[in-house]
Amino acid sequence: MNNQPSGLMLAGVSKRFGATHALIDGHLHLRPGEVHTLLGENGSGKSTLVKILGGVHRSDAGSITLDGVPVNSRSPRAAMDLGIAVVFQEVLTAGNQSVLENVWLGSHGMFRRRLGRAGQRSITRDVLSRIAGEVPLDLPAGQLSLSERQSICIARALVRRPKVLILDESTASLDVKSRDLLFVELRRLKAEGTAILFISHRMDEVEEISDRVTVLRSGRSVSTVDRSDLSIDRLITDMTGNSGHDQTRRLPHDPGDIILRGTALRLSPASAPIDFELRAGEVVGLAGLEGHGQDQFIKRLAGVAAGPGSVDRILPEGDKGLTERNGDDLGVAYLPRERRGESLFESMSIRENFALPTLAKDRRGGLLDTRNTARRFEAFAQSLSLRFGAGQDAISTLSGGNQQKVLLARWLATDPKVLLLNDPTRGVDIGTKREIYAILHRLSAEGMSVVILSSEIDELVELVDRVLVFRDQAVFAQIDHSNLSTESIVAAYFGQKSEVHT
Amino acid sequence: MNRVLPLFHRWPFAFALLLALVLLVLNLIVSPSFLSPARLPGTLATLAPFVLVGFASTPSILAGGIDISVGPLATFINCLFVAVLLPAGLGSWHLAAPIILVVAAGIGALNGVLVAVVRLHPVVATTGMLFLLVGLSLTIAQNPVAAPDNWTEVLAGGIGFVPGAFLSIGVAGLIWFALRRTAFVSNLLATGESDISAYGSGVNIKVIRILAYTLGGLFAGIAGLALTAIVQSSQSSLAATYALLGLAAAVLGGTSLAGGRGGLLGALFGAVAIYLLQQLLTASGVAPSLIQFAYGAVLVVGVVLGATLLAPRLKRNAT
Amino acid sequence: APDSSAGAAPAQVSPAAAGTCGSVPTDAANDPNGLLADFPEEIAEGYNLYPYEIRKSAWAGYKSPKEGGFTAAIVGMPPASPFIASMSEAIRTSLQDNGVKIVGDFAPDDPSNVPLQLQQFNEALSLKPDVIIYTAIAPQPSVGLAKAAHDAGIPLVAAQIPIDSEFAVSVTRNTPLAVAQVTAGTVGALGGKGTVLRVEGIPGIPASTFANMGIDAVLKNCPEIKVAGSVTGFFQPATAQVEVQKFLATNPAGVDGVLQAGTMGVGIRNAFEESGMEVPPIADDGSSHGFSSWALANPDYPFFGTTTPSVRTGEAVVDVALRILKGDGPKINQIVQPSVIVSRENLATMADRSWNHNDLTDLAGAPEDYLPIDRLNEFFTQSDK
Amino acid sequence: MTLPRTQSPKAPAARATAWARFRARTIEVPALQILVVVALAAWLVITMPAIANPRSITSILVITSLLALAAMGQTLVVILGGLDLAAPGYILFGAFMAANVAGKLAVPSVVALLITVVVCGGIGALIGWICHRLTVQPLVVTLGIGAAITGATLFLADGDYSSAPPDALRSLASLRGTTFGLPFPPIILIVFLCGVGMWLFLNRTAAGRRFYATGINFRAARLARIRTSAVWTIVFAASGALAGVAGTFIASFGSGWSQTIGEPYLFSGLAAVLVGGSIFGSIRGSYTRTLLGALILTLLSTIIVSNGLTEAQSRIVFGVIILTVVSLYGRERHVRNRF
Ligand SMILES: Nc1ncnc2c1ncn2[C@@H]1O[C@H](COP(=O)(O)OP(=O)(O)OP(=O)(O)O)[C@@H](O)[C@H]1O
Ligand SMILES: Nc1ncnc2c1ncn2[C@@H]1O[C@H](COP(=O)(O)OP(=O)(O)OP(=O)(O)O)[C@@H](O)[C@H]1O
Ligand SMILES: [Mg+2]
Ligand SMILES: [Mg+2]
Repeated sequence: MNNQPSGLMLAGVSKRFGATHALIDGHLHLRPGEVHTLLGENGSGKSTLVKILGGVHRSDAGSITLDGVPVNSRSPRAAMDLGIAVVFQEVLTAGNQSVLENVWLGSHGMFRRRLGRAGQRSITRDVLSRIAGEVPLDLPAGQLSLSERQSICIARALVRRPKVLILDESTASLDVKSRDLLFVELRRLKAEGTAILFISHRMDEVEEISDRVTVLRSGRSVSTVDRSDLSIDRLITDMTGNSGHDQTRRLPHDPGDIILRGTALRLSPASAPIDFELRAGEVVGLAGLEGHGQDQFIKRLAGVAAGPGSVDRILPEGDKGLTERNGDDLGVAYLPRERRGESLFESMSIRENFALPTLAKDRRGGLLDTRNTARRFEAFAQSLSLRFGAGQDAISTLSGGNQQKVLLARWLATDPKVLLLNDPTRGVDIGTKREIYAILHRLSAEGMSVVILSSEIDELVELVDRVLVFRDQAVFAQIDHSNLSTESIVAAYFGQKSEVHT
Repeated sequence: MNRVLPLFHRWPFAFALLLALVLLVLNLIVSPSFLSPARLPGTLATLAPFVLVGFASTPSILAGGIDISVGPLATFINCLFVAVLLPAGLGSWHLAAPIILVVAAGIGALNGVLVAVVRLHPVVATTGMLFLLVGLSLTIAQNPVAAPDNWTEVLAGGIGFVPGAFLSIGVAGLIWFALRRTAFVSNLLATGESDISAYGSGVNIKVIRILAYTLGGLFAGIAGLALTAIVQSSQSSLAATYALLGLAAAVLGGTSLAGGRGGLLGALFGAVAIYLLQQLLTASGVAPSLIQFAYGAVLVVGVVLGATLLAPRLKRNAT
Repeated sequence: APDSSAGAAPAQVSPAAAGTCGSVPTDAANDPNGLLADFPEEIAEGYNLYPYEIRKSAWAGYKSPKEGGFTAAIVGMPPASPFIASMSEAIRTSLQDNGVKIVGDFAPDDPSNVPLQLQQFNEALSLKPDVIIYTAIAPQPSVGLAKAAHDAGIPLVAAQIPIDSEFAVSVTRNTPLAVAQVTAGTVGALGGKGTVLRVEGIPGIPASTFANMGIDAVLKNCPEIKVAGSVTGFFQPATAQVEVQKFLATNPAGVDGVLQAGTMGVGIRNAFEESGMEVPPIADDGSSHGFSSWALANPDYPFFGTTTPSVRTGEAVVDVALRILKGDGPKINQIVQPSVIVSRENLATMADRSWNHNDLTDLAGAPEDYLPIDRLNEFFTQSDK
Repeated sequence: MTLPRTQSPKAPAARATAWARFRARTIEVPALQILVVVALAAWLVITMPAIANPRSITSILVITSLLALAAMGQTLVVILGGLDLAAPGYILFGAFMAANVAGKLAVPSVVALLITVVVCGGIGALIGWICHRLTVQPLVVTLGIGAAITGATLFLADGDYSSAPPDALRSLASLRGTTFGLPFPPIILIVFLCGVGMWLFLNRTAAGRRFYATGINFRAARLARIRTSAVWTIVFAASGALAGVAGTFIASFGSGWSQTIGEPYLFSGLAAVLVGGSIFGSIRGSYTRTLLGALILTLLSTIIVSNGLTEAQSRIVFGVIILTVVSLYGRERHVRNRF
């Protein structure tokens, strides 16, 4: 026992999916009482590793031990029994079930309940209050915001008092406040000796919480770095295998004519009306804590949600009201937020997913010319440096970030004048993100206007001309380019207007 | 209305309950003797197979699947009992009841295995099973066989003042009630609504699914006994009548075909509503073709009303 | 229209010697108590092959306390076939013509919905009519109902589908005998040897079971008739056609004859014609306008069919009901009448050349051929009509 | 839109081997079904050499065509992710129109067909629209509407099941019928053309793609600016109209109808779709598959009939075939692969 290191040891772990080598010879040592971050590009195998630890997949080769005991979980249940609790990448809640049921989901036996109702309630209330504030326990989980649902998933892992806690991009769905609460809780758990494996694409988070960082590249673990040696540049180099992505903050920019106008938009009956003008070539950011109206607002701009007020596209030949259907004709494209639920057609191929709104371009004599689709797709695949097997493979074979790129391509292919992006880089690795930023910069320079809702503050600072910060279903503050900083946005999130111009 | 709607939201079966109550009143108006003690056991006995087939459809729907073979399973059990067990001298209740329930649950479990382990689409699996069961029923009881006097008559009549139907429906209800007190039903509902979530949280969804179909089979077995109680013969041709009835009862009772929402109470009220509707139309002397018409129309209106006006809308990203 | 004045007597279709192929077997009726001995020979012969036990009617000594102004409830079948539709209508009209008030008139929505019919029967009982006229979907569970009706003091008359109970008076044709007769004629026409195809009705319903009894009884004597195959036509000419065509596709040599459970003759005939084959002899129980007129147009075709006089069936049922109420005293519980056989001899008087060869209307025959009043009198102790 | 060509894509993470490609292809193309058809046909010919004559083949093809026609609408609905349980009702109505209206009342066949299409299509459209608009599951709505149509049709027919469709209709499905002088009935050509048309529609038109997309992910389809309400309305209308037309053909073929004429076609139609390998709400659903499924079932039941198996045994064989065939290629993904 003595010569066995404590904590979770992975040695030579590999996993293949058909022809895809998702994980090759993976090494990792997760010590008790540390926050160990796993970093890597989209599709580099992070979730695969997590799923192997979590009992979802079985590794093809290699060994895993927890405190010297081999881990060979055949199901999430088995992993759980070993003291490994995983918060998977998807937000996994059952919408009709109450918050309480959701938190304890899977903790019970097939028939036997592990704990009395009262005990469950008090523990749940306790845990949730530490990571999410007040959440009503008897409400159906489906009525909560995404961030709250993610908190439920995290609480589900915490109530099991795991030896090893794994968070796969859990912060991607959390709002800033909950994330900060989570970090406090993680530090506490760490002090109690819990081993924490943390995954995020957000460098600020990685810097803030990690004790050590392991980088995965194309399924291989390429390096493990201590906190003291941590540098973003080094990590990026490790992740991508080449250096040279330089950060470019957007320069101030002369906007063109007004091309989209929202008039007296009300996001809830009681809230203040919002007037909004978008100019050609402008990049506008939308920010706010989860559920404060920014999501509703971008949907109103896209015409996919209805409500009081009107959205008009300003065209040389006159104004046109935007509806759910006429977006393509008016050159307005909207990339929804929830990838699986709102964007993907999972059994369709990558190409078909890409081409869906632009099929008219491939029509020859009433029939589709699939070769033309393929040609158009190849062009986008190149410029977005998409990683994929073949265009006719199912889109579900792509990693989340690559799926996101296909979807971006889908909407760019409609030649939009106004591009509305609802959190487009959530779960996208930093290299890809930069590529996407570069594309958006270029396009806006060509005159395309972009409205981007982002839960990532750094992204806004880097990318946009001005930011609208939402609070209580209204625009609380508008921060222009010169005042744009992480601090100013966060301050506005929490209702402080000190250095904010309205 | 503002006070009423939330009630409907809270209890998915409320609409079927209301419909059943209205129909009950109408029935009493048309045929005042409808609930008289003399008729009650007979009425309940013909109601019981409806309710039980509705029960039998419910667990699989809650588990996110569907079982369209419960009606044929009930008729198969009827044929098995009358054409095989009774002639073989296995007809006494302490022999027949366990055999029948085990066979029925076993067939249900087979459905469950096909869905959960072989991973067939539930419609495919249970359609295949439907063909099998109809074929088996015809094989063991090609022609109707009259049953000699046997214990199932109790289910059609009664014990003392207790109508026999309370027994058959009651047993099924009790099983469910007992399960509700365990973690099983929570696990079942979560699996039905989002199997990914349940699986990722450590629920053994395979076993849950198999158990759900097993439970459906068990209820269908009880339905087969209740059916035998009234027809007292083997009736292989009844499969068609019951094939989709249970589904209609369950859905009318507010059980969502998307899984994870509903329960036996809904199937009970749904079945009662359908039964009372037939009874009402019959008692008011409507042409048989119009009985079918009205049954269809009420089903549609009920489901549409139940699913729209009254069901809660889950708000995504609620403010 | 058919000339109904002639051909009242059933045609002699079974010239073959008893016990040989092509003869109608003369199995004794199921009459353990010798009740049929009191009846004239020709009536007793009509019970040949009839499966249900002949019992003394439980209503033999019954007389309604009322003198007139009777009420009746009808529990019938849905009008899924022309026969049922027209018989039900005849029952209704006849009741009204005799001043009987119909207090309840029920039928389930589907011809297989047994539970609903049972439910409806209970509803009918609760109306306390003076008599219930009942066409059962499933005769077995009806045995209990008949008892319940008797306990309630309500006579039950079973129309068309007999009930095996002394508490009900069944008025029906002898289906096994009818099918045996046409089957015998058909295999006789084959000379007692050859291959035949069997077309079943709806497996599991009484009509099918009875038909099989009749066919089996005849084939027992036919060692040289080979059953080449069997398909299920569900009593529907359309379905029968599809199934027979499938059979013929794999048996291009065809068969020498077809034995069917009833009413599917036109479909079977069409299957042969469509397959480009000569139409073999088809036992046509429950014949139709279409088949009989086609047979008329093909004089060389050996035709054996039966008529089903729906209107008269309905009238006879009502007649029996009224006699019971008036205290005439039915002697036995099964009032059975052999069907009228249609063959070459009487075909011309029954069928009409002008009918469409695909017309599925039942060949009704002459009303007086079926349970005429003087014959009905024999079944009652007091028949002073 | 022009985008800069950045560096060439990094080495594809998923370079599928030839074998994986091949497997994917065999799942995409209904290869197994074709194999089963060939095997069954071979078996028939070997055990019953006499069957290899034009008339028998025509007969099998006509029966297949009727089944395929009845299952055509169901295929569309299955691709959309639902089930149309109203099919028996539509078929009954179509048969009623053929026999009682075109046959007995001597309404011209074209008019009768047109009425069938309008009535069944209209009812279907209503179902589609309601289910879409009010987001209710079509399963029970179609079940109810099916019962209502059946009831209404029987009410209209008033117990008259004795008429036969007119010769004009009967010649379309009659084995003795000819098509442009060729010795097979028009229905075979009609169903074949339907097959070609459906293939073109599903695989080679934008509308077909949008239709698939709606079935696969309804919410995403809306956000991709597909008029999902129109898709639903049209698909259910087509399902109704096609089943109605199938009903007229079925009655014409069998020269008559009855109350239960549609019922066998509900489950065997569904069986044809499933055995063909169409999957609910997936790109893997097509009419070609249904045609193959119908052919498999017809060949199978021909074998059953010719071997003298009973109705009971044929049901059992059907059940076993559905279960085995679908478990060979139609299995759902494991949860772990849907994460
Ligand atoms: N079930 C599966 N079947 C086939 N391929 C899979 C499966 N799961 C993952 N893959 C593939 O394995 C590779 C690694 O995927 P994984 O989800 O581990 O990436 P990741 O590092 O989590 O990426 P992201 O940051 O986008 O979440 C990808 O190429 C992905 O397409
Ligand atoms: N607004 C929302 N409402 C409900 N569920 C949502 C919403 N947004 C996201 N989800 C759910 O949360 C899941 C996680 O979404 P997310 O976009 O973070 O994907 P991801 O798995 O992190 O992507 P990647 O694999 O690229 O890292 C989604 O698949 C979706 O099911
Ligand atoms: Mg991942
Ligand atoms: Mg991600």
